[in-house]
Amino acid sequence: MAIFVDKDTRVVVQGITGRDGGFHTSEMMAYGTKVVAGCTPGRGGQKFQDKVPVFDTVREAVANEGANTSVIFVPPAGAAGAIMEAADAGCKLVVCITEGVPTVDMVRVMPYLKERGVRLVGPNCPGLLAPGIAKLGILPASIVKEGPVGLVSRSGTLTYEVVYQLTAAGLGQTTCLGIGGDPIIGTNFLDAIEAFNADPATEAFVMIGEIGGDAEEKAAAYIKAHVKKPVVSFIAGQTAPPGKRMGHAGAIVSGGTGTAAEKKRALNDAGIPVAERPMDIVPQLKSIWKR
Amino acid sequence: MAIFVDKDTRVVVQGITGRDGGFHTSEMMAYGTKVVAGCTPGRGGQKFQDKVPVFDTVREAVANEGANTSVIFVPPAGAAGAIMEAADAGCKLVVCITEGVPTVDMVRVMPYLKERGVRLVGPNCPGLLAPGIAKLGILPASIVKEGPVGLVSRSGTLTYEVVYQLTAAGLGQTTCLGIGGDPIIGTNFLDAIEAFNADPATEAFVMIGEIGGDAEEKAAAYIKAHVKKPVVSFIAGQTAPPGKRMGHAGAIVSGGTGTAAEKKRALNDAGIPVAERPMDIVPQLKSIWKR
Amino acid sequence: MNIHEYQAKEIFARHGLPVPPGEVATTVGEAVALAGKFGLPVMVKSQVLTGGRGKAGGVKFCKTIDDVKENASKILGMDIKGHTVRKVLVTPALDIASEFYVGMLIDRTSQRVLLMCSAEGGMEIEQVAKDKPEAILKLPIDPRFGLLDHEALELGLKMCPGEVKKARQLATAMQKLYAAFLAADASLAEINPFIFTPDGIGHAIDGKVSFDDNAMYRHADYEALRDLEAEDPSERQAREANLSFVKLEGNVGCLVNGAGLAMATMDLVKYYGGQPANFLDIGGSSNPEKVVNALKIILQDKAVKVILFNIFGGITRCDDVANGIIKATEMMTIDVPIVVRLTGTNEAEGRALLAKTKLHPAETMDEAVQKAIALAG
Amino acid sequence: MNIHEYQAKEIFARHGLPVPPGEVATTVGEAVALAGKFGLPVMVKSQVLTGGRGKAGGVKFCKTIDDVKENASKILGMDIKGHTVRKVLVTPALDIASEFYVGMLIDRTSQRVLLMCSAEGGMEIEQVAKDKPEAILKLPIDPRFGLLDHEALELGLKMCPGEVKKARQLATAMQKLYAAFLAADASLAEINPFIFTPDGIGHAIDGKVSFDDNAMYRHADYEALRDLEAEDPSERQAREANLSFVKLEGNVGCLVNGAGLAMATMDLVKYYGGQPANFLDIGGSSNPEKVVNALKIILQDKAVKVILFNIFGGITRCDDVANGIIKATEMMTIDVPIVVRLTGTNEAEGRALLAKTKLHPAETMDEAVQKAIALAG
Repeated sequence: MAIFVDKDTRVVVQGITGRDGGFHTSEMMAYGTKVVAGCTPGRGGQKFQDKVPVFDTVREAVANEGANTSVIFVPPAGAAGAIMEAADAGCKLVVCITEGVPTVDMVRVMPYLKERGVRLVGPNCPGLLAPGIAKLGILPASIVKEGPVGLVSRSGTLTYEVVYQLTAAGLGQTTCLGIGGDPIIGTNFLDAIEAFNADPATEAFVMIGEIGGDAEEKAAAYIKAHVKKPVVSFIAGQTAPPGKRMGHAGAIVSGGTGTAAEKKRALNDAGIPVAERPMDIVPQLKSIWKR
Repeated sequence: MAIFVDKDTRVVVQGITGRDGGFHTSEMMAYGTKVVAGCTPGRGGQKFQDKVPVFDTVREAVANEGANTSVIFVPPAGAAGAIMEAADAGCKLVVCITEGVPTVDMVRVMPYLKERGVRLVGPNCPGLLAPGIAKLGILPASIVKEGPVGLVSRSGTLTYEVVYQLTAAGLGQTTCLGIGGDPIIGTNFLDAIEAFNADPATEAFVMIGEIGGDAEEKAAAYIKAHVKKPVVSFIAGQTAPPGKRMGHAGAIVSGGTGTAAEKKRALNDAGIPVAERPMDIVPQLKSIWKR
Repeated sequence: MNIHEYQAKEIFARHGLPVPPGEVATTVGEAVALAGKFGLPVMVKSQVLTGGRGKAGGVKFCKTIDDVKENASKILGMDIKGHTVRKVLVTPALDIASEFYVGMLIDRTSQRVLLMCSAEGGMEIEQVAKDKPEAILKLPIDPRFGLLDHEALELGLKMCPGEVKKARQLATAMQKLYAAFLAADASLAEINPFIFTPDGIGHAIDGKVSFDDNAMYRHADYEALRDLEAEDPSERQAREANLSFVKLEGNVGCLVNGAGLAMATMDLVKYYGGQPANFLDIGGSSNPEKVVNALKIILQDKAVKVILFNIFGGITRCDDVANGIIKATEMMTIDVPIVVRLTGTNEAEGRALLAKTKLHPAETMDEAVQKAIALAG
Repeated sequence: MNIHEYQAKEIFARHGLPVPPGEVATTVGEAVALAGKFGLPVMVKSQVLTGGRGKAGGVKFCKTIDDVKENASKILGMDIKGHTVRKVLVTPALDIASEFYVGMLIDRTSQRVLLMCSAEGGMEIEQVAKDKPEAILKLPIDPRFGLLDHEALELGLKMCPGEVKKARQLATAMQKLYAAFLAADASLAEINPFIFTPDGIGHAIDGKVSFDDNAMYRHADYEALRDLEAEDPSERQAREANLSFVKLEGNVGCLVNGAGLAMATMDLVKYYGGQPANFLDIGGSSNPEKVVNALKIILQDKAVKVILFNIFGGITRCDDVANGIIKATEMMTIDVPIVVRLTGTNEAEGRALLAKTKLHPAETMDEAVQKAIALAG
């Protein structure tokens, strides 16, 4: 089992005819993900790799191929519109990989999704990979393995680093989820943790946070109150200077809040071990996890 | 009993310190309506007629006096804002008397009310009068009488004309409701008819329509399908030329639709008698009503 | 309030819609000069506030300057459905590869701005709605989110299947038209047709905009757009006197308080075989000046043979109203009979006042209307 | 992207906020001329991209031309928190009866634009938040309906109880600031303070605006607002090369793919007792040119004693990345040691390629960081 996806996940890729969209669609298909359609306005009627029908609109992809999930690779100027299109067409899960979406666009998108009961992952995220089930996004399939650990992270390659170490240590994953580095994202730590907590296949999980905002603090409070499963955490950006955006639009310490120190304190107060180094995550998880 | 109001209706009047607002508030109070507060920004702390406290905001009126209903007499430029303020403050019924509210403003108001579960009557309407219970708006109390007939109308004085005849014929009313003459109104014929149909005190009712739109046609279809109570109708504007606005912003025959002839046909098809003259309404109602 | 094509296009252009150049001429000479300015061929288009200009011969393609002279002189002064042509729009004639309809209006049912579009451009949309309703695509626009990119593009692709570049131009035009509609407080805004020239570029070559009269107060500039010459003089006076008035063809002048009652009164005049001369709502006031203004406007029409007051005294008391009417009739000489029906609050007192005058009192609407028709002869 | 006070006020003025006149001077002479133009007394205000200008002596009230001369010459060239003052804003000094704070930012929790306002105007809002959080009123604005009249007026009345005229001016300012925020794609917009002069008229006398970097593509005009002199030269080069880069004070130059991994790498350098020289995310590409650009920028800093690559090959294969790094290092002369850690897809192949070079390979992040620190000496 996994969170957010299952064997009935039928994917339409928005921006399938683009360079990145095409490459990652191939990767998703190679992993066995049911990519049933693509969408690029003006390319309706074509086929991607002679297999996957391309439509002008997501509505057609849903109507003709039963797509229920969208993965978005369109450029930033069209990303918010693409998310709304997918939601309006009836997709219940939308994964937006696109980096650089204007924040005000996301402010407008969020209530639109809420009214339609749509889950968004991202934007500016690697997506999710449920080993053995489906890969939605760009997480490298080569490093994952089926198993009992859940992983949620605001980062991309740092996530891969940790997944790599988990897999190397023999700890497979139920779902690896990158929620994205922007200030406004569809699925936050809390959503992911609630889902991991409810998922019977997930026995333990790892949360990889970073500076900016207070999503880690909120997650800590939730875990303290509701979660019995073992959790280990890591926070990136202890050495980041205040007021500077560290790559991710959301990774910024402003007005003295959102610091790594605050987050670590909140996590420790909630009884959640915070690894000092990425390499400590797996040993710490093993040490608190009575299998 | 009545529709939309009862003995717990506690009214705040928005624009109570204006000329019309003040006059009609006195009339409402004279009829025994529970006017518990007024609202005019900048007049907070004053009292209307040494009795009714005036507040700067509707929120304060709700918090301090338990107002649950608003009657609005503010000028057109502020009317849409006043409706939203009342809804946001927690009023569940808002009666907007103001004439001349820009239509685009009402387009914006409607979803705001829907999200908050608020009933609006009007704008550009005389409001409602439930004899013996409450008067919300400007319907003259002198012409009404308690009794079993419901009345709903898009018009003002034409409504009074019919109420007058009902009362003269000994037929009192449960509620007289003027829904307003604008193209976009909060409570339409259908809403009123559903309510009258469900109200045990209402034994029969009268619907006074006019040219423009197709609200009468929709009401006719509903009555045919759901209503067993006797109903008589009247449609004003048979002689109105096409394309001309007949006073009410909504009273216009455009593109050949919204004509009196169409409406009469729809009503007749639904088995609802349509009086040729206003004076025929009461006799026709009596003739079909087996009391 | 309706405005001319050239004015609608100015609004379109301000909102970034692709409007071809064009200017208005009131004489043949001006039209010729404009044709020279824009270069032949041009269209010469009558500017009147009614539809069906093309069928009436009021829109002409001109290949030569002689064509411009001939057509401008024919069209200027022409009568189209009772409207005299006083202005023509001169604009470059474009080569039309395909034409579309894009329009918006206030929809009572959805309580939203309704976007309508069709590949049957260039025809009156009411006609398309009658003949081929499935050819009209409709979308009620959610005011909270506006016209979204995917919504507009889906419609554009339905209108131009397989031609995404054209679909995008149509989608953009829809979004700009929506922005114009909201900014202008329109009640109707149409581009008809939106055309593509053979090079695949879109142009809004004709359009119509009506303003919401309720929103005039926030558009001080709209008064300047009003074509006073095109308006019926009595309707113009009524508007200036803040009276809700519509001119009709009969001989019974009607003064009624309330729009619904005013319509019902007209209907009753007709029911009894008479012909109403007008719709007029004098509102709830008992102000004699308002009554004087209303009477002046109605009595300009020499066809009017009788004046009919139908007043329901609600909050306003009938005796007050009677006093207002009496004062007003004393302030001017009126040589047609006046029938006054007063009902409602204090009706007895009101009628007592009227009894002392030469006004003809009536107790009911029916009595009043019948009396008026009889007096009209 | 941050802009100066005078630029923020230009945006405010365009959206109808009541901004006093003012112009920027770069010399004492210009400042004196402007004081003459606006009339004494004036304020001379340093324009630097940091807060606390007042405390640092960078904002002065000038009653006389001599005051202007003295203060302008003191302020121009002054250092405020590491920022050199190159411009002063000269603007009429207003008589302040009361002052307020009105600001907006993107709120992650409500996922809306958060309106904050306070009667504690003129102070840094972070300080008010710390000392007197109850003095800050907050409202997350529903993007679907905007900032409604009653919402703004309620806040205005809380800030100016019993003074409805002032409350309305504050409410209008909030609504205009919201319009400006959206139109400008801001991430922060503050009026601080919004003051009332003794005549009860409101003025936005100081302000701050930051733009959302993600939205720069739709504001071509913003590049002209960027103060290139105020920017660190290496950060500017990085921006122009489309690299996500932040300059730091250490000696270990870091090149990492991915922002999270880059932060974690910096943290690990610190953990092992070293000091990172920078944050740099080179992204997922194996393009040698990007690596060259990044190296050039980092190596400008003479403090840098070692280069540390930390690359996780996910979709990008490690052998490709290794080739890119090798090519890049061949394209320039680099006289500091380079440590390269490559993990992930095809890591063995990647490491085999590096083995043939003088680059220092490492298997894990920890090993790489420790090696780099040792090499930095």
